[in-house]
Amino acid sequence: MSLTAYLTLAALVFAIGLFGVLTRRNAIGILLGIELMFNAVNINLVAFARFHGDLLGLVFTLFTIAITVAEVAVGLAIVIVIFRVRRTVEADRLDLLRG
Amino acid sequence: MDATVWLPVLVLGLPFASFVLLAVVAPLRRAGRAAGAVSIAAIAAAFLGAVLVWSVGFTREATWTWIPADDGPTATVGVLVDPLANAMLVLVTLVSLLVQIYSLAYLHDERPPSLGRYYTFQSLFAFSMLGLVLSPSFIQMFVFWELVGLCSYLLIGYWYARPTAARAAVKAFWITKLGDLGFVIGIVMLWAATDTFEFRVLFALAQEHALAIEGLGTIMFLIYLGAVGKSAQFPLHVWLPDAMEGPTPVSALIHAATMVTAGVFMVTRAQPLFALVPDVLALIGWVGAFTALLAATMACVESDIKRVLAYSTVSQLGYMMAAAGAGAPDAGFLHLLTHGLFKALLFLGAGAVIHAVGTNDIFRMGGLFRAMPQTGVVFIVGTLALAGFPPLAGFFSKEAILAGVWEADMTGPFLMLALTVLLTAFYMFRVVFLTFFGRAPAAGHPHDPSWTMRAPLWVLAALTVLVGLRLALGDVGAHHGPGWLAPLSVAAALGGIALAWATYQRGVVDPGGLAATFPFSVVDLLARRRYGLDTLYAGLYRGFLLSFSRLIGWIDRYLVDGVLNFLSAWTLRGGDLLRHIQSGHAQDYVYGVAFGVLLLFVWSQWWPR
Amino acid sequence: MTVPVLSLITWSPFAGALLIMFTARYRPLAVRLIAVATTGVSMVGALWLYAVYDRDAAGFQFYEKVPLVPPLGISYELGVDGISLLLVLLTAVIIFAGVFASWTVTVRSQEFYALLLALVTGVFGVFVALDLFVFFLFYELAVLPMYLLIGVWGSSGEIRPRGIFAWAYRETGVGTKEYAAMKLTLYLLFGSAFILVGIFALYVNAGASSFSFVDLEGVSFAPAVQRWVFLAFYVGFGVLAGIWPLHTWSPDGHASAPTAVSMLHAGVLMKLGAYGVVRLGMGLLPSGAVELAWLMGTIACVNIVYGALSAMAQTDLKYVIAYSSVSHMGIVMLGAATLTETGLNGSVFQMFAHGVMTGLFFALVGLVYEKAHSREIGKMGGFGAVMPGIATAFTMGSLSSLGLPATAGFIAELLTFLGAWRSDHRWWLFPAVAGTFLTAVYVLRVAKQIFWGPPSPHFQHLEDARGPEWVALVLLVTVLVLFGMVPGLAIAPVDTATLPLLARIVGF
Amino acid sequence: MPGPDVVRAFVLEIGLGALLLLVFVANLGIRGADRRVVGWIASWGVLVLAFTSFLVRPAPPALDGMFVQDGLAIFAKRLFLVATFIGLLASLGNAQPAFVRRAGEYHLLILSSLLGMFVLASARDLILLFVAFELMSIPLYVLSGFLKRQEEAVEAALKFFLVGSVSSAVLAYGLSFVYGAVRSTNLATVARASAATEPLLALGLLAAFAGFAFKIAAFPFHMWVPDTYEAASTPFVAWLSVAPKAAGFVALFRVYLEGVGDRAATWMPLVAGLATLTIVAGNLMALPQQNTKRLLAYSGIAHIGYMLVGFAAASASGVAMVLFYLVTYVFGNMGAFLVVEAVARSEGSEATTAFRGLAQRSPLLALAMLIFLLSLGGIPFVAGFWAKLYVFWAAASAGLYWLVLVGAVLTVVALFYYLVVAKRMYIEPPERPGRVQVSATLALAVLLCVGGVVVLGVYPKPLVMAALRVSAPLF
Repeated sequence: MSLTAYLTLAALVFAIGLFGVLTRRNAIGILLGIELMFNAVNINLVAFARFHGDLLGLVFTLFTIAITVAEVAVGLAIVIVIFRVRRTVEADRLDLLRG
Repeated sequence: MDATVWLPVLVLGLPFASFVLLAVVAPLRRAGRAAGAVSIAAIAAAFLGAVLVWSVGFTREATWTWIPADDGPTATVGVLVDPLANAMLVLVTLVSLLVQIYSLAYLHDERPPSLGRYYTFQSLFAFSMLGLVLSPSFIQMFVFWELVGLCSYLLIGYWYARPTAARAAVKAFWITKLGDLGFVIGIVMLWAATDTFEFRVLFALAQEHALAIEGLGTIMFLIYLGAVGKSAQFPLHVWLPDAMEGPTPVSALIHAATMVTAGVFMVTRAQPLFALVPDVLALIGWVGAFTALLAATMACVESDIKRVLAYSTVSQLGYMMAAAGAGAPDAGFLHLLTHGLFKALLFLGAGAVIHAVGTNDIFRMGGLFRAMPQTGVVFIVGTLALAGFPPLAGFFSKEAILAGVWEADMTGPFLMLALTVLLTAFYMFRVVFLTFFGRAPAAGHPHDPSWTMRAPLWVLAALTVLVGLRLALGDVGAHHGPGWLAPLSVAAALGGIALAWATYQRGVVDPGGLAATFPFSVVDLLARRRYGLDTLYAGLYRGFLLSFSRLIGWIDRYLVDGVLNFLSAWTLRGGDLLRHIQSGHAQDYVYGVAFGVLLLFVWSQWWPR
Repeated sequence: MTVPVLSLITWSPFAGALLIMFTARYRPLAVRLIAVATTGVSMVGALWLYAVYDRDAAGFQFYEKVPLVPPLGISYELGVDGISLLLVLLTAVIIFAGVFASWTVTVRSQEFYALLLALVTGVFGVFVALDLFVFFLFYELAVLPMYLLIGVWGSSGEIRPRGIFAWAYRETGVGTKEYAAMKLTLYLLFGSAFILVGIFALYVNAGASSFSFVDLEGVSFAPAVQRWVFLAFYVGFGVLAGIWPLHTWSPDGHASAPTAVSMLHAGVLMKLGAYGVVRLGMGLLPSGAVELAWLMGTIACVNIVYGALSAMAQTDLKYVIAYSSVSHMGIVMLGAATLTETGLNGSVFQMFAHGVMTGLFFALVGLVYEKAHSREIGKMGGFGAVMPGIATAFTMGSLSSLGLPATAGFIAELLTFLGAWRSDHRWWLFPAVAGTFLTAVYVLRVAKQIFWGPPSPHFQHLEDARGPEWVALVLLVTVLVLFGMVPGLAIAPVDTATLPLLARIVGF
Repeated sequence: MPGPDVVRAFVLEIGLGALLLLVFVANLGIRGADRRVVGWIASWGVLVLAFTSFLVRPAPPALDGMFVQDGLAIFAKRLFLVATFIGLLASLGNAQPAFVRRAGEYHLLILSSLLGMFVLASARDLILLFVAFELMSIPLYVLSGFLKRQEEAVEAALKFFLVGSVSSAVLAYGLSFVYGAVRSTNLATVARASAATEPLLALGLLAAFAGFAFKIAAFPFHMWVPDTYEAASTPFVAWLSVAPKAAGFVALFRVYLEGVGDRAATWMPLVAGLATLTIVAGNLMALPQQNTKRLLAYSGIAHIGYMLVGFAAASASGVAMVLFYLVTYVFGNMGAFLVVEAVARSEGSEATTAFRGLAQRSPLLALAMLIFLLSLGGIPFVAGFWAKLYVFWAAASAGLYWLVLVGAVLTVVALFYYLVVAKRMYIEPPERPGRVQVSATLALAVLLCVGGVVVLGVYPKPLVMAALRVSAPLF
């Protein structure tokens, strides 16, 4: 498979992730979408590393994975707190602040 | 400075010093009669100076820089003394002096501060009028021209608490200002073409035929417009009758003897320039004659003694202008001088009458001759002079004008002026008969005024006679028309007197019936409505100027400013609309990011490289 | 070392403001005395300057220069030529009178005087600054305090929204002092945005080495630059000078402002706009000036006639005076647009004359308002009998306003007329002259209505001006008449500045 | 073994790490519910670091050129430290229970975010850059939801988090392309390769730009800003509104000027366009705001637009002017937020109406607020004027006259809403009497801001020169 195929795959995953973020009403679903977007980045990096034949991309990937974990952990924590306070995790019911 | 310069400057400076003193030292002004004394002393000294200048009779010009500029001054001020100015100097200081003395008694009921104000203005007027007379340049003449206008405004509005006086004052100012617009445009154009305002230079250019400026006719016409306003020529004469709201001595001085003649003086002074534009001269003549006739008809139907005199002033100014237009400015100027004497006399006499009976209405007077014989005598002397009765002063000057106009082949104006002679005699004797003879006065115990008022009357009466005799003996009047002229004019005057006698003294002719017969009925109707001119001006003022200004005011507030407020309101509203994109939904914010990324991509592709 | 007299004049009021803020808390009399003293210093300085200014030498005198930001070419550079000399004198006179005219401000007078004095420093600074950058700083300083001065101490009028934009009026709150303050401030800052862009364009185009006026004068900019930058300056300064149709801040602002602020603003700040056009616009961009003179002059004519007609339509005394400023500023701009010696002299003279005249007017209106608590012309009447002093001064102002000889207004108008007929657009003369007639109509009408006629039943217990207020009136009237009778006082120095300016513009 | 050079390069980071440890330990060691002493430790520590930062000199690049302690980095770190100090100082007096009990968390999070900024300012490697970026960002999400019992606060945290992580993903996605295009993550290498017109590189840089745009909150990536600012605790917001933005700009300079500066001509119009949009939208949306913090949030967005104007100039002076702008913005904007905090603590309201008659109640506080507002509005004699001016000057030098004009005209719109606050304080009468009580530390913080604004307003020269010095090597 060519590099382009991997990049296309990554782009698709990224797009699906973004679509999820934009359309899911449940906050957890949105978090999943974000996870997908970061995974697209990982696919990209790994593909580039493979085709360039160096380790740098893999190193980058490791960092990205770690960071994704941190992000999502924080995200989940926030969702939990929200649930405690608001008794809901529906994204479009969280509109106290606007204008 | 030698005496030929400082003497006229002194004549000019004395009233000015008096004015400054009275204006600045408030206690002196508020003292009233003391202020009057200061003013009278100053004008008396100026009168002596003027007589001295006149008797020596030299010609001298001196100028100083007024508005400097890089290459020579833009404007100068100075004094120009020549026979023309000398005669005016004497007239102005004399009448001023007499009027100021007369006013002491006439206005003795005024509160002292008001009287002080009166004399302050009188001093200012004397200064301004003398400055005008001594002007060596158009610009100085214009400066003082406006200043005398100011004095006129202030003195008409002397009793400012009266609405009519307040209205008359601004009316006078506005109407004369209208003429002055022409004046100022004219001299600006003249300056732009010749780089000077000075008569000396301009006359020299005119003499060398070097004044071939494009549009000189227009320029001179515009300058003449100033005289139209100031000397109450048709159609700007409407302010003068209203100006009678001022105290009578003011009417005598400013609105009869001196200020209103400034226009005539100016045209006379600038004769070498006007002579270059015959069309304008002809216009001046026609307008002058027409004014004379028009005003005379209005005088015939007026019942207010001062307004009759005011119309007569307008009429006589028409004579003077007609003379100037006919190329006989010296005749006009002579009439200016004589008219200054006898019209002041008439006004002061009328003042004495009004003072005595407390009304202006001639139909509410009558039989006053017995009560106030001295006033009656001098008034009749003045009336005869005005009617052009030999050997009084008015006869000779009027005759000279008629001769001049006849010689200039201006038949139309001549006929109008001749008819005016008859009308003049008629309306003046109408006043005399109604006031001094006939029925007894309605109320009060009129009597001759105190000597401070009587003395000026007698002085003026004496001068009217003396000048007349001097003219009869000497050969001053340059214009002697055809032989039939003098008899004609005397006959016309007599006819007028007879008509007045028959109508108002004897009652042979019914004035109402006369006015109802055909040719007179039209004139009567129009004249009583003042030919609609006052209405026209009022209509223009209210209907056009004020409405238009309201329109502009509306446009400014609601359109020009409206657009601004529209923009700012929309900016505010736009912010309010725009903040709705901040919906509060987290996913919409992510849409924002997505949209932003998209925007960056599109932009980077489409941006013109 | 010589005394930096320009700095002294400029900063003295500022020092006064600081003193007032820090020492004179809650002591109203001390506040006023400090204000009098510090503006008095400026006044004496300005008079001294006027006396010793060398009328035979052209160029900038009393020069001071201290580098501020050398790499950018910014320095504290001051100097006066004939034009600024006269305007410095004007500012000194107006503020000195203004301090007395607002003697009776009771609410928060400490802050009032402090802001007023700070503002005056800005005005002085603009007139003496030769560095464009410093010029701009002073300009802003002169504009900003106005917001609070109007907002806190101003007075609201009544305007009922009508017309197709009525909703916009309701939305912006037209008529209130807050509205006026905001409008004035934002409008002027809007103008200053153009000025700033213009200054930068010049700076960059001249090689980005100096903001000094003297240096920039030596650069001849490309015609396109000249055109656009001149336009920017014209619009930017024109807002302040009240050019049509950017003038609408002026009536609202001046009508709402407290007395001294109206005096200063209409009397001096509007001149500042005109000064900017003449000094920066015409001085630095001669070919731009020649190219756009038609626009300047034509709009000036609109100003004259339109302003006068608008003034005639007003029923609020302060609005009349405010619109008269719009009209008279037209004369200033017209004189400048003629590009002739007489016209320019007339323009500068009118800046001075109108400054004094309108200062006088606003002082009087303030006094009348203070005594009668009304600005409605229709309700007043017969005040002349109870306040003869005010009536007299008002009449003097009116007369100068309508260009009566022997007042300063006449000289200015005459010179402008002369210039107009010599310019390339002769027809300008006619609207300009017509303006004097319209002015005569509305000022005398107002004077008649207020001071003449029978006493109005609406008012009792009116009285004439008192103590300190007299100082303002007498001072201003005296200056008005003095300069009207002896115009050489002003024209001699002004001529030394206008001639070189014209030499650059027209090249003779 | 790390040599002395490495230590020199890392001295501030090491110091900050030590401080983090100290705070952590102290937090563990405290018995009882009141842990506010941690705040004092953190504040003093930051103050010491701030002083140290002024002694630090540039060092040669460390870690194979991944980490650089150059003038720009030091400049930025000083700015971060000063801002952090002011922010910490202001929150010291905060007696809300959450702050009292959880002071340790609060300060640890702030300090770790600060560490992220430090590294970000020095990072010359894409991986390091990304890691630092996240290290900076993640604590901010937590901090904005710090008041976890408040509905608004947690909601704001979620919004901030969502927008932030999506942006991070976009940034990472972009960086992956950059890596793919030039086979290296080192910026120096990227710079060398940037001359080639590689579509992947262009794509990557564009996507990465979006990530940074989120951080600096340019329109339309700004939408988290008003909600977060409104809901989070004010001293934190004050800090949030300046420090991370400054870090974002420094990162932008690193990547887009130091890195791919040769391609500046291609993205300059983009930035100019974004700047215009941001200025217009920020100012317009600020107009109808009734909540002072929201108003300042939108005005802050507009300010970012002005800074982008300087960035769009893509010149050394442009960068210097942005740096200068940032410093004035630190003082002006933080100051304004802190006054809001002071008033809100006393009045219990963050609405602009809470400011009514402040000038008569607490004249000095009102004057301070006025000074900040004027500075934000770009009025002479206070720092903000020079900031705007220099930015405009840089843009004008780059020929962007239209941008200058748009910016200058919209300043007028901005002044409208600043003056509305001024009107509340000075023109309207107070609703109730009495002074507004301000805690000593908060007052000190406000005073520092006033000092900064005024000193820079009167004498901006040294800072301008310094900014010019540090920005010159970027080109």
